[in-house]
Amino acid sequence: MLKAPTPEVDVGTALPLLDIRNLTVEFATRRGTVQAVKKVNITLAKGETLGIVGESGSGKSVTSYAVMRILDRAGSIAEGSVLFSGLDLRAAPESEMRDLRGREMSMIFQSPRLALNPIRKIGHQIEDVLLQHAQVGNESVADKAIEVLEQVRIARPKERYHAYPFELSGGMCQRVVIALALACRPQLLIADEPTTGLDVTTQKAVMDLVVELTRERGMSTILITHDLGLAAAYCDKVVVMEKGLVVETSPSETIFKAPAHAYTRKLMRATPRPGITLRDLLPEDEAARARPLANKPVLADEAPLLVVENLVKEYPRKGVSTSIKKMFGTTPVPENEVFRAVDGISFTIGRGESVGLVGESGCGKSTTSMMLMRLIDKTSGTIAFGGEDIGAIPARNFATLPQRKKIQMVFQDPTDSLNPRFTAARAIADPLLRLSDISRGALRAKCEELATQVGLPLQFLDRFPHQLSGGQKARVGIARAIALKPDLIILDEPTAALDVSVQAVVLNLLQDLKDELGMSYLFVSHDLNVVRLLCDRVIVMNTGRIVEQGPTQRVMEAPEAAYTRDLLAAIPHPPV
Amino acid sequence: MTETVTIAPVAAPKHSSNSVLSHALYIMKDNPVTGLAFGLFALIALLALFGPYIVPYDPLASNTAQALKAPSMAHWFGTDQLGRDIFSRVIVATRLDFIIAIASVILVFIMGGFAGIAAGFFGGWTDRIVSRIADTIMAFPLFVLAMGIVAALGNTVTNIVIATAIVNFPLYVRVARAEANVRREAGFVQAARLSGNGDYRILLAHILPNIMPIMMVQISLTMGYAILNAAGLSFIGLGVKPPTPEWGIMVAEGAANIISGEWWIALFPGAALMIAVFTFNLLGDGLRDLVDPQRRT
Amino acid sequence: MLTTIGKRLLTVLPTLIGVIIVTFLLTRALPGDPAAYFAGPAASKEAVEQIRVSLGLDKPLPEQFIRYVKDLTQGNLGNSLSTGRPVTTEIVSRLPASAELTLLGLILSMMIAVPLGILAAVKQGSWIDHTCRVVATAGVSLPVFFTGLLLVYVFYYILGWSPAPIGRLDAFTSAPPNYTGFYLIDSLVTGNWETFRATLSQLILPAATLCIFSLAPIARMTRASMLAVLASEFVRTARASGLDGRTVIITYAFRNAMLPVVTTLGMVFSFLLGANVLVEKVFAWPGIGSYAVEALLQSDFAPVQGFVLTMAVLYVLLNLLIDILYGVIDPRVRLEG
Amino acid sequence: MKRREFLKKATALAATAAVPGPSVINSAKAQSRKETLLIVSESGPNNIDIHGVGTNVPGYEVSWNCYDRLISHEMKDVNGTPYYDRDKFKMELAEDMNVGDMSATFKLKKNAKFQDGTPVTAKDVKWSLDRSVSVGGFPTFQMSAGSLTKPEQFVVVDDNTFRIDFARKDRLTIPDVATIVPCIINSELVKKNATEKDPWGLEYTKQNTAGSGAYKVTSWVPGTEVIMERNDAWVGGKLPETKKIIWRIVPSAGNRRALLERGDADISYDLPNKDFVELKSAGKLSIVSTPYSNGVQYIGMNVTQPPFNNPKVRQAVAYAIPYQKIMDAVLFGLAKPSFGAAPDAPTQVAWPQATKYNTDIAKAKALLAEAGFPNGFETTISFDLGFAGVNEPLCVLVQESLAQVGIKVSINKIPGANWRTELNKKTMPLYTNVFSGWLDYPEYFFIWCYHGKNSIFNTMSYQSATCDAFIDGAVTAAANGDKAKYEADVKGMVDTAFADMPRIPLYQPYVNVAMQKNVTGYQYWFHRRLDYRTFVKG
Repeated sequence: MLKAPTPEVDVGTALPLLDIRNLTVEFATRRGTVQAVKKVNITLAKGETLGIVGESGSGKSVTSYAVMRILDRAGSIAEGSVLFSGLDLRAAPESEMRDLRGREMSMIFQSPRLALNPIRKIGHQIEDVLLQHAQVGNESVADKAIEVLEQVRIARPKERYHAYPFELSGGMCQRVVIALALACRPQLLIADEPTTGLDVTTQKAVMDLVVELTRERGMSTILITHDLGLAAAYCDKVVVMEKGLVVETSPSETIFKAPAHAYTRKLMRATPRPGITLRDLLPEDEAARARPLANKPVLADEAPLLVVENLVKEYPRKGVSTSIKKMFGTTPVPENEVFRAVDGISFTIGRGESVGLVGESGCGKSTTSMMLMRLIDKTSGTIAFGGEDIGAIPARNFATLPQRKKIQMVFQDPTDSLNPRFTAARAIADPLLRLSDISRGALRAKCEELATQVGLPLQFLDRFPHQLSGGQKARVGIARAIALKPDLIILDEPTAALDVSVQAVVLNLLQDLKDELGMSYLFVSHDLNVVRLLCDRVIVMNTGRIVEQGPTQRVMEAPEAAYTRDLLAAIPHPPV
Repeated sequence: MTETVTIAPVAAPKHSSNSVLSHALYIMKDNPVTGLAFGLFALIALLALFGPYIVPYDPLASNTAQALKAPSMAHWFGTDQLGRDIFSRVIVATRLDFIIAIASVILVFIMGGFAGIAAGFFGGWTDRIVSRIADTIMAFPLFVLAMGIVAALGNTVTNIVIATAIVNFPLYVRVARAEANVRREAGFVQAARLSGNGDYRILLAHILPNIMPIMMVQISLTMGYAILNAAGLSFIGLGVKPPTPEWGIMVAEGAANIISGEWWIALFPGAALMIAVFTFNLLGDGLRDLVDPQRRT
Repeated sequence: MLTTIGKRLLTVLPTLIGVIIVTFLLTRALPGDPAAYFAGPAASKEAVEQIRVSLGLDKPLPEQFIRYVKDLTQGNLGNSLSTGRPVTTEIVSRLPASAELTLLGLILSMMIAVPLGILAAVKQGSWIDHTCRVVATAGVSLPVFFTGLLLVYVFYYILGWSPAPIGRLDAFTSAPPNYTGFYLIDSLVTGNWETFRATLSQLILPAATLCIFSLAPIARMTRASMLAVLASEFVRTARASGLDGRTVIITYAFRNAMLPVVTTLGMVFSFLLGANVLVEKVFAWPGIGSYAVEALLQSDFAPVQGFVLTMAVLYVLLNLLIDILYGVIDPRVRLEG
Repeated sequence: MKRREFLKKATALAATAAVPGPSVINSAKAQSRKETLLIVSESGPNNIDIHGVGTNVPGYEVSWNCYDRLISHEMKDVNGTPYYDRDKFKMELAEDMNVGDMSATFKLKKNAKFQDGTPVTAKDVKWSLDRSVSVGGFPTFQMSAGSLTKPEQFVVVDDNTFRIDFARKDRLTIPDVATIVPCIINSELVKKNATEKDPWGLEYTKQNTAGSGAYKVTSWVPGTEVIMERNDAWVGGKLPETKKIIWRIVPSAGNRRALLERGDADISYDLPNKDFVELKSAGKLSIVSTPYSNGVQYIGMNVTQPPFNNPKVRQAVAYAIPYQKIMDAVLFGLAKPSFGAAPDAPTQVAWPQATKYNTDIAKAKALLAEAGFPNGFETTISFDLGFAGVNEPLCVLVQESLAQVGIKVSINKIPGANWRTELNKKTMPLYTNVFSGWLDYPEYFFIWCYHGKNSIFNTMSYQSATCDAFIDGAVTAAANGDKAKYEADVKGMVDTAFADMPRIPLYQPYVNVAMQKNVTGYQYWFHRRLDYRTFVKG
């Protein structure tokens, strides 16, 4: 969308900046050698921006590590060549590679906070790179570092020079990482999922900055992402990878209009976007087989299932002084030492209704869902569930009460939420064993029934979590949540850790289950495109308060709050 | 502890145990030292079981005519001051040392492991009290504390085991507490709560089995330390009762003879002791590799 | 900073109180009867009772404890029955000997174990890694007294490279003037090279014994935390920025890896203080550990209590030091404190 | 063989090639080294005043060398070693002793001075002896052995003349004056440092020497070292050659041996028998080994409790002891057997002497069966961990041997500190211990160990009217000089003790002292500790 014409791009005629030929990367594992990248060919011209798109395990990151020659010790380049401005990187000695890294080719990584040395001032970290590549003498290196910080639009760079990474926000850290990468004005920048884990608004700012800086310096960029939309929005050319192979290479204008490869088409369809239904996410053949979406309107006159009023959650600010005071229990904690994670919110969820709870990280949406789940205690307010104030029951005691059956949850991270030492069947059976009076004999049959319901093949029932794929784990988590036939399920970003194609299937499954079992959903998410597909109504939260709530259609198309508008504007729009 | 659910009809468990086995084999192949440790451990366990039935001499029988004989075909490790066969004594001692090691580990695991898990999981006062106790023990010079306990309670095998367990208590508390604390907010613990598990059931059925692998590492290190501790106590005269063969006491007794040239009296039990402690320590590293998810490529 | 330290010290009070109570009870539980011991070989029952009264051992335990605590608050640790001197004096004069030995052992150990651990981590899985692991583990697998005796046998008895194991100085070198009690420092300050060399040569074997014993935990910890840090994203970033190996390993990886190593130092120190007891016995070292062992075996309460209390205070102070050090290395901790 | 040679050479080479290490003494030190004696031993004094509360045996050694007594013993030669002569006295602080019927008068040497320069007077002597009978504990007890119990017995005649009045006729009185306890102390100096709570100034003398002896303590670090320097004004005898004594405590026996073998220490006291035998055969050091006078290592049985209340059981045990094995494997032949006298050998008027018992398992079994224990019984044998080097293997052998007659014994190690407590309780069923008396008279030994008045050394709680009569008879006969009656009574008490067998004598232990070849002048004393005054370093 911000793409300006780039006249210096001269594909095909001049020597490409980067020429990857027949690259094969192998990893030594306990099961023998595995090829992570198979005979990949990619070329990148000077000034060009290239997107490499693929789902997890497609080999997209490994390819870039191979280019930089920073594969870990199990990996090695088995075949092919990597030419950088005509120089064979595969044959280059390590000292020469070290010279190139940071000076001629740089890389920025996912999770910016982790990418910075936590106990070194960011100014010094930038200086390390500058000095390493002899960009500047010792006496002026600090000025240069500040200048570099300024270039990535860090306010008050002189102060920030002395800051440690933990003192900066995630977006700010990513700017520092970019500064680090661009400090020596390299010719090539490889950005590996640079915006994953950042909020949409921050994501946009970071991407815009990268594009702007690389454009003005005439740099070439490789953007590695799982998000086809992002790639298409920012890149000249897109390479799609699947299982170590390049399946398609096209200019980004064409790839959305005329995807050549079936896999690209599948990916494209699975990417949530405005103006489609859930079924449109599935590959065409599957979508055709799926039954049509039920369109059950919520009965307005029926009493709502859940009524939340003035819900507040406060946390004491962490620090030694408070904990000592708490230990002796004498003085009450002063007002200003309290942090309000949830600041007096009220909303309802009707029976059979699906409500989206949207907001950026730290807005209080997770705290809200934990309180509703009765996993943590509220500070004040009421949570009326089916007319009963379950908020008054201490969380400690709630686990063994019959009400527990009625509210269940599907967790964000399917791996983390499964006990590593329980089989899938044991995990699904756990709530049944604890909260229902099912007989031992009937247990297995019930587990199989549930597995069938969530589309988990029965042979997976006796596997442990680490033997299951992400999608399978998600299904186990869902089966566990519906085992007790609850009235309300809270879905806490249930697809955030999944690849888009898996996400498409899981979202459809959730929709089908809701229709089938007549449950209500509270869908907690940061992804407005997904919320749009699944929810009847949406609640937008910011800094612990509800800024806007209403029917999904209305909020999406005519947002009333400025914050909602910002959120919507930040979603990358592929050129469809 | 874990509720066994009778819902696994087919060959699935075999699949999983196979993968553990193959993983273990992989670790050993990858790291020859760990392979060696596993092998030695098996040898020590076998000697502890069958040692007394395979030795050539009665380990307690003196033979003053054969006293202080250097290693020979008749006495592979030589004889001690009373003419007892050192080879037989070293082999037979394996069982006692193994028992001291295992018993103290079990004891400290029950005390420290559970206290630590509870402290990490519940936090608050439980944590404060358990941590204070652990800190207090830690503030003692540990060996002196062990000495004091054995001196006060009397020098029996039981008391040596108790002393070793108490001395190791803080380490177990630390490890168990940290691990339980990390898992306290883990998704699967929350999920278990949603499934209707009470606190104690979560502690025992969900958290404990998950931190067992990491505790195993601590356990194998403690086993080595237990034997060293017993040897140290023997050196200052607080070891097991004579004439019971025990490596530490044999080393302590033989140590005085090194300078007079009868090196074998201390050397062989010393070597046995060293190999055992060495094995337990390396086993700890190996087990760590085995349970470290990062290594499960 | 000072208030932080103050608060920190406040939290260790329960620990120290616990130590005082446990030590008191433990010493009273010792089987020996000090009164009988000190009454001499041929004392009558009356004489023993008389001594018991004079030692205050006829009083009920709580009263004895109150008396002990009262003395303690006045800095009086009581008198050793076996040497007849105030425990405070004994500890003050013996502590430097033990501290000098233990610290030198610890420093020596760190000088070897830390580079070894780094090397093992950098060359993970190589023969260097395995060798480091085997060597360090072998060191901790031997009972310290055995290591000590072996070293004496080889380096003194057979080779004659090392001086006789009879304490801090050979019989014919006079001790340096007492400033710190650390002979190495005192002799350096006064420029007495001969004494310095004599002291050092006496120290080498026992310090090496302690060093061998503590190699493994430090090396193991260094390796593990180096491995974790080397696999971290910021090290990858540093590599991808083309920083040279030295900068990556020292400035980036090592400083971060030191954090957990520094915390384990406290524990290693505690272990070394225990091991020290045996080493002092082997090398006839006039330290606080051998003093405590003798006292313990003679049911001489006061020195044991004094020793344990001193060690506990030392341990607490050391941990405080480590916390401060941690703060110096890690800015995150500094801010929270 | 060749390999051995090579190794030896290599070692020698390494030793000479070694940098001038600290074990090589530079010339400046050489002179002082020549006049200094470096002694190493396992333990050191805990108090340097023998009158102190709980002074240990190493403390006696300091007292012996730093204080004088009125009289001392002459030396005689026993197997080439100077050995104190029980019956011949020499003057030390006294220049003349006149023993009357019921008193003894001493003239003090006129030039005798304490180490601070004040002259030694009869007042000091009286104060010192008053002190020894008054402070209680061991010193008072030792004095009473010679019937010296009351201060009134000690009379100042004039500044230089002193008299002891006898409480009764007792032939042990004069020998008792020559023991370590009645040492002469600088009364003025000590009184200055005495307090109301501590009228005898024990706190002061615990740390400081206040005598007129040949040496004075200049530095003492408990558990580490004692440094003593010569008192050049000493008049008690010939001025010692050695100017300085450094006594280092080296707890590890192996290290002590190494120090000796490498020539770093001059004397090691109390060497284990095994080292003694080996060092002797190596021939690099001069080594002296002397049997304890009036001392026996024994196995005691508690005669008040079954099964050891039955004399047959005790005899059975005595037949089941593996005497020769103990001699060979535990003592390496270095002890004087107290067993196995010929069956027809007459009882002697001497102590210790050998029993007629030998290892005879069949006889032991028969006796046990007679006593009603055909299948044996279970019991516990205890020993003092402080002397584990001998006691532990000894008990293991006893345990093994007793098992052959069906007596199952478990071994109980008792730390040195508790040993006396346990012994005093008199409840241990079976134990091994050493007793030795300073005064070398059979009846002296028997009063302590066998008499029915049940002193603390009668650890068996043995009570026998017959034996008591013999002992009392012998004491009286000795005092009256009735030789025939004395001899008959001594034989009688020995025979009774051997028949009843409440304690089984095993052997007379040896005192082993090893010295560098250039050190001479060792003397054996009743107290068995070293006398520095006669040592000469060549």
